[in-house]
Amino acid sequence: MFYREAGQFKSTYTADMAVFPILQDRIGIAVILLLAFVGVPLIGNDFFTTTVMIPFLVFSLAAIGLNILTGYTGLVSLGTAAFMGVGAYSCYKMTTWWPDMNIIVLILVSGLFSAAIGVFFGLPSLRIKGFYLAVATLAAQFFLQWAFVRVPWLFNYNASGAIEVPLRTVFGVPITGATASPETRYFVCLCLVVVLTWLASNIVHGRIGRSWMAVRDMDIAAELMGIKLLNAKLLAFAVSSFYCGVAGAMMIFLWYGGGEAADVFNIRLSFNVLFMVIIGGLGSLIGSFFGAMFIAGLPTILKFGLPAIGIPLAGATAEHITFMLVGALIIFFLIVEPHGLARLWQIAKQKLRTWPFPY
Amino acid sequence: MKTTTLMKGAAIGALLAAGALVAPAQAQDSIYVANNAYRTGPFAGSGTPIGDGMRDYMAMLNARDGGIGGVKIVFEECETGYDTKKSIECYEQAKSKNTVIYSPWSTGATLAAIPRAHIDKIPILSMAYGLSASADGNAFPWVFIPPLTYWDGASIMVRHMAAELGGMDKLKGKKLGLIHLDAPYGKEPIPVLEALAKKYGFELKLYPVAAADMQNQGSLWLSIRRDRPDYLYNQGWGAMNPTAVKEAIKNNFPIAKLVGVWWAGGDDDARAGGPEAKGYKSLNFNAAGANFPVIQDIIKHVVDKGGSLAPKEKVGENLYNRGVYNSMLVAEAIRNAQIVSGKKVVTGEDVRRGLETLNITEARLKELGMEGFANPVKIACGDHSGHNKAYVAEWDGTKWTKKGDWMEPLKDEVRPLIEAAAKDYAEKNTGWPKRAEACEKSS
Amino acid sequence: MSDVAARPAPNLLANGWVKTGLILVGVVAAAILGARLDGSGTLYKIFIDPFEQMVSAPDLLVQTIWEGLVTGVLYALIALGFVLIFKASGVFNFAQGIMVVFAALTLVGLHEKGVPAFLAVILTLGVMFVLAVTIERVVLRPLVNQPDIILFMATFGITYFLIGFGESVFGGSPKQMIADQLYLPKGAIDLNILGGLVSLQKIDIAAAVIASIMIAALAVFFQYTRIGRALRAVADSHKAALSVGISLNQIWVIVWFTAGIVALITGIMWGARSDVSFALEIVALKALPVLILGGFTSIPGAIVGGLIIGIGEKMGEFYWGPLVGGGIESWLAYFIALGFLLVRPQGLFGDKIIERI
Amino acid sequence: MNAEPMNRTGEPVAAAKGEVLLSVEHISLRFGGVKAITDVSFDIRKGEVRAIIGPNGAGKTSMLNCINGFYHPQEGQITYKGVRRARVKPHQAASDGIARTFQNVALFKGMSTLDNIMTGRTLKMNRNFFWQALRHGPAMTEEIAHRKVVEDIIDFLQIQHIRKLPVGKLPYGLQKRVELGRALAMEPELLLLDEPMAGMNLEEKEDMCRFILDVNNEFGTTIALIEHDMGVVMDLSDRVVVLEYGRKIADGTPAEVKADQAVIDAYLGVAH
Repeated sequence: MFYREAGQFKSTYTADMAVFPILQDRIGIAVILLLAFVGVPLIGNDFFTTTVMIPFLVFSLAAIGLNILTGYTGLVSLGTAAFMGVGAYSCYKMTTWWPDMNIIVLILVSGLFSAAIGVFFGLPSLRIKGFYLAVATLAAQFFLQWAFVRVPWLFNYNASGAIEVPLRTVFGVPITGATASPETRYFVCLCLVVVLTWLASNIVHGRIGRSWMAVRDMDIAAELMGIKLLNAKLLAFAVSSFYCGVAGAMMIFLWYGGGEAADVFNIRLSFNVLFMVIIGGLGSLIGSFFGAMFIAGLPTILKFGLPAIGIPLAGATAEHITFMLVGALIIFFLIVEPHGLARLWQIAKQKLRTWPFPY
Repeated sequence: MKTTTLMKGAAIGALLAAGALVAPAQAQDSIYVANNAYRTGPFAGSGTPIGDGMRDYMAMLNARDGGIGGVKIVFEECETGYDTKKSIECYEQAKSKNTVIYSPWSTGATLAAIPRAHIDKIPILSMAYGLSASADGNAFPWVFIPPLTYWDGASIMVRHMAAELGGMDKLKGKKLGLIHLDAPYGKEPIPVLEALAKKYGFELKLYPVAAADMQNQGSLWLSIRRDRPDYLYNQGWGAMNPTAVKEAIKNNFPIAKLVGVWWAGGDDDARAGGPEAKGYKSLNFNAAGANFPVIQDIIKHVVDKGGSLAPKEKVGENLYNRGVYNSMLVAEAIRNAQIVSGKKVVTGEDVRRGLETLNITEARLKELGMEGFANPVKIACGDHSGHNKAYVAEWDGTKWTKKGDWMEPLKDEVRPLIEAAAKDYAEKNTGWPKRAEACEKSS
Repeated sequence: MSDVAARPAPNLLANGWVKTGLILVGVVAAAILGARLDGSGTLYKIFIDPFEQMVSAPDLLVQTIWEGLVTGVLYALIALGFVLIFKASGVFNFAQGIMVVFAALTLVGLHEKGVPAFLAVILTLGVMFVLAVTIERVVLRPLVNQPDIILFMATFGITYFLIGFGESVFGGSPKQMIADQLYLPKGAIDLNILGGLVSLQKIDIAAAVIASIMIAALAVFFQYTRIGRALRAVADSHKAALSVGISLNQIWVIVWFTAGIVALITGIMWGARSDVSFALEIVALKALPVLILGGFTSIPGAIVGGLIIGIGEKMGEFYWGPLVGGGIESWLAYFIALGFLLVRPQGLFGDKIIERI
Repeated sequence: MNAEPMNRTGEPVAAAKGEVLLSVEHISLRFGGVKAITDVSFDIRKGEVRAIIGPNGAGKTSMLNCINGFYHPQEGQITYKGVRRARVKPHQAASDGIARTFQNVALFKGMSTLDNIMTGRTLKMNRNFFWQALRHGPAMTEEIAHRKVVEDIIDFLQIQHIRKLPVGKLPYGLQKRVELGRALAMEPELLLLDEPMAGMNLEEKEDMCRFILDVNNEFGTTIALIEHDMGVVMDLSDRVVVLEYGRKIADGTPAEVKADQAVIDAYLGVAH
């Protein structure tokens, strides 16, 4: 009734090529952004901001990164966490070298280091395909994680072997370090995620995105269209690792606030990001957000939400139930809709389009 | 049909999210104590008995004494699974519920919590784990690491080695191997051992074990066979320990020369080796066994009433008692805070002061029913660990027994290193505040 | 049409083996030359010293190879579980690792409850059968004909579920494997050879023997029984198998059950070597390089791959690990596999990838 | 349609015929021991429609694969626009102006019709990564310019109604048409069509024939096609080359080929 595209005609190609061609969608996005920028800081307390919203944003960005590689280009990677780690460690090194540099810029720049490492480990992708490539990326995961522990230069020879996040301010406002308020960190995360999502959306809707999808769907035909496979795949690795690297830097600097970083970027994190991409929907940016919410947010919400609405659970039991529930839900959603939450979203919109008269 | 299911799901999800949003308020006539535990994940084997011990001691205090100083203790366990992400959530929850003390229970969780503690005014009690440098109270007014640090532990290991060899001068030319988890926790003792090796002329060999290979140590023990160290110090955790004990036996390493840090002294760790594990040693600062009044009280007030998660036969095991010890420190800190502040319902700031003036004497231990269970603990304003004594325990095939005497750490060697590390930490963390909290006069 | 064959190999150099051989010869030559010229001794330490060690202490070399062999057999056992399922259902079963833990925990847990050891084994097999049926009914059947990655993802769901379920039933503490009750041998055979002591654990020998028997049994089962033929048919083509009246559902239950049996045996062996805990699940990841080395579909590949990885990583860690501070075992296996893969993208024994248009 | 770059000869199409665009000389291709093509030579002249026919397994598709660089023949050489080509890569062939369709439709199944055809414009688009990421200014201008070209192709092939549908769900005949559109979007000089009419009904075949002829006539695109339907081949093509078991058995106009005894024996005689 309210969600109709009838009567909205496109008179220019620009309008037709817009990411959200339907007016109601644009309104929806505006409402969501308004909520994210104004609503969450207003109604959310510190606990909600730091344990639900910031992780959600960080994981969304990582999921977008992996989605570019896996969803758009069809290359499965299990080294996501390691590429995130590269971002975190390079940001740490850079802020040590240039303490006066704007930390937000450094977080973005650290993505470039991650991109370079990503390209290096992406080189085998020309010869290796499918699950073989997935396992090959594990080499990156384990090697880099080993390096994070074993190369003391990376953590400035700290006796503890941990990354310490120093205080950095932008225009006098603390952004990182212990004194940065959760709201500030949330805002920085949100701005980064919004801007980077917009850029990602532009890339995947243009020539580069099309050549990635061509490689994914039929690499031989893509090559005969004049697409250079190696270039396309390496570019996908670079962009994907860039996003993961920024997410990793955000993770340590804006969320964890330092600590045992080598252990944080472990294989489980790689798997978790892959879950997000698959559950959310391969080849869908919005799906990355759904996936991040589902995999990162759900356990937290179950753990702290259930007791809060009056269902008390002992610590360990809650954890077991969460594990079982997440496992069962993964299977449930895959059965209901193998193409992920993004497709469910589309179906819901389709239903809404014809509601209340579906016939 | 499908749409309605989805709608219902969404509604439940929204409800849960709303639940997470609203942090419940605490009643004013109780003290909230947050406590991390890990009964799941790869380290659950060690985490479960510790968690049980901590929980049961607090439950016993509430049941026997009606809390501390007449105020009920609300003791809440937060499950971390030894995962840093989850422990950060637990910290946020503890913060939102105004906990008076926070026990992170993993090195990763401690490292992540340290920078926030002085902002959020929550004292951190990392009992003989965490960041060794935090023993410097001048740099870390909110972090406490009693009764001793990993660095103290490593120095006690060296003293133990010297004692068996017949004097510190006999260390020259000997080889000490360090098997350690390849993570900040495992790498903690390295700087101190390196310094001591230089000073006393022994050789230090490192044997790192990656977390993924905890149960796959074959090649590492081959290297040990090749290098033939005289002693091995095991800074391991979880499934790594029983595997190490088994491998030592398999590779004919003299088991009496294998000494674990206190976290490698679980009953399950040693039991895995079977009868041949007899003679395996570990450092310790609490006694194992149920023959202490305090453990008997726990059995009487909690376990026998069905209030414990631990099976009765596990009560009194080494790690269970370690948990009891940790809760004892928390309780004594709160009690001391009540004395220092003169309030019944204390805050985090009060507990910090309480911890800083904590002095558990032999007499007080006796009152607590812990005579022979633990050694006196004294913390001072500048010295947040106290560098207290520990002893070497030995596995006799069925249980842990006290082998050597209580030994002082090599404080003169360790302390300068700690102060240097603390200085380094503060320098690298730009904006690390100077200590603003005044020292108590009474201490 | 005639374009079904692969791209042609126009000259000798394009042959992977020849190329690898030449590269290897080149590397070795360069290394030896470099070691002679190098002043600081770094190259010496990398290229000469380890081999001198091997010669000077042959007992340690033998022991290292033996360690690698046994570890390799155990890796191969885990990999075998993957291969069985991948062959018959095209599912990359990530849950194999947790199935190992789950099977071993069930066995030990039942024994703790007072069930006699061998009855516990039978009951555990029963549990694994129920698990196989459940997985087939609840997960595989509704997901039939979905892309591989979706099925892969579903096995993650199974993993999560089993972790939660296993921990809530058996608790998270590590448990002792009931090796004595199962009459598994203990102790070691010490051989005084090569000027030193080589110690062979009896349990390791037992593991190798049992693994060989099981692999032989599986080979016979696949080769000579009706179900085995059906399995091979399904592996080749689901549709074709269906069209000749093979029940896919039945085959899947059998395959998952077989993988369950393999998991139980793996669990007993690993458990006897260290103990039974959820940390074992991480060790199972080591089966992945074995898989890429051997090819996802080949049982001999899993075994040969397991041995190469096992021996390779032990030798690497023992002789070269100390140069960079040790602990390289965690990634060395993947690099060994990656190296092989660059030469043969389909693995040592994998089916040849044929590109058609 | 944006015909400007296509009609680059600027002369009547018929006059261009005769100039050799591509010549294949003594090509042999083996897969291990299997000989797919043995010593085949022929040429394709500018502006003509050249058919390659032969029974199943004659090596026709392999021939196309050699021409656009997917296979590399062991012997012989291929000269394109007067340049002898060594081991050419498929994407080089594409940038040289060789486009192609496939026997079993090789569309990008996850993408819409529009995106599929836009992919054909990849080589013509050259705004770099950073402009692409902004999707404003030059990148957008470029995108719109190419969109116009693609819309012309869509109009030409009469597939406006399926513009935004994912191609994976389209019926076979339409998929073939989209694939042709994708090849046309590359503005090729040489268009290789591998059985463009396989599996189509009569009506669809007629449409397809019309498109092929239109492409040939209006844009002067040289076409090499493989087809089994003899009627179509005889009607469409200017010259026909006949392969059997990897060898050339005849070459000439449709009428000549039809009369060739070897062809009748080997192909027409046996097949019909």
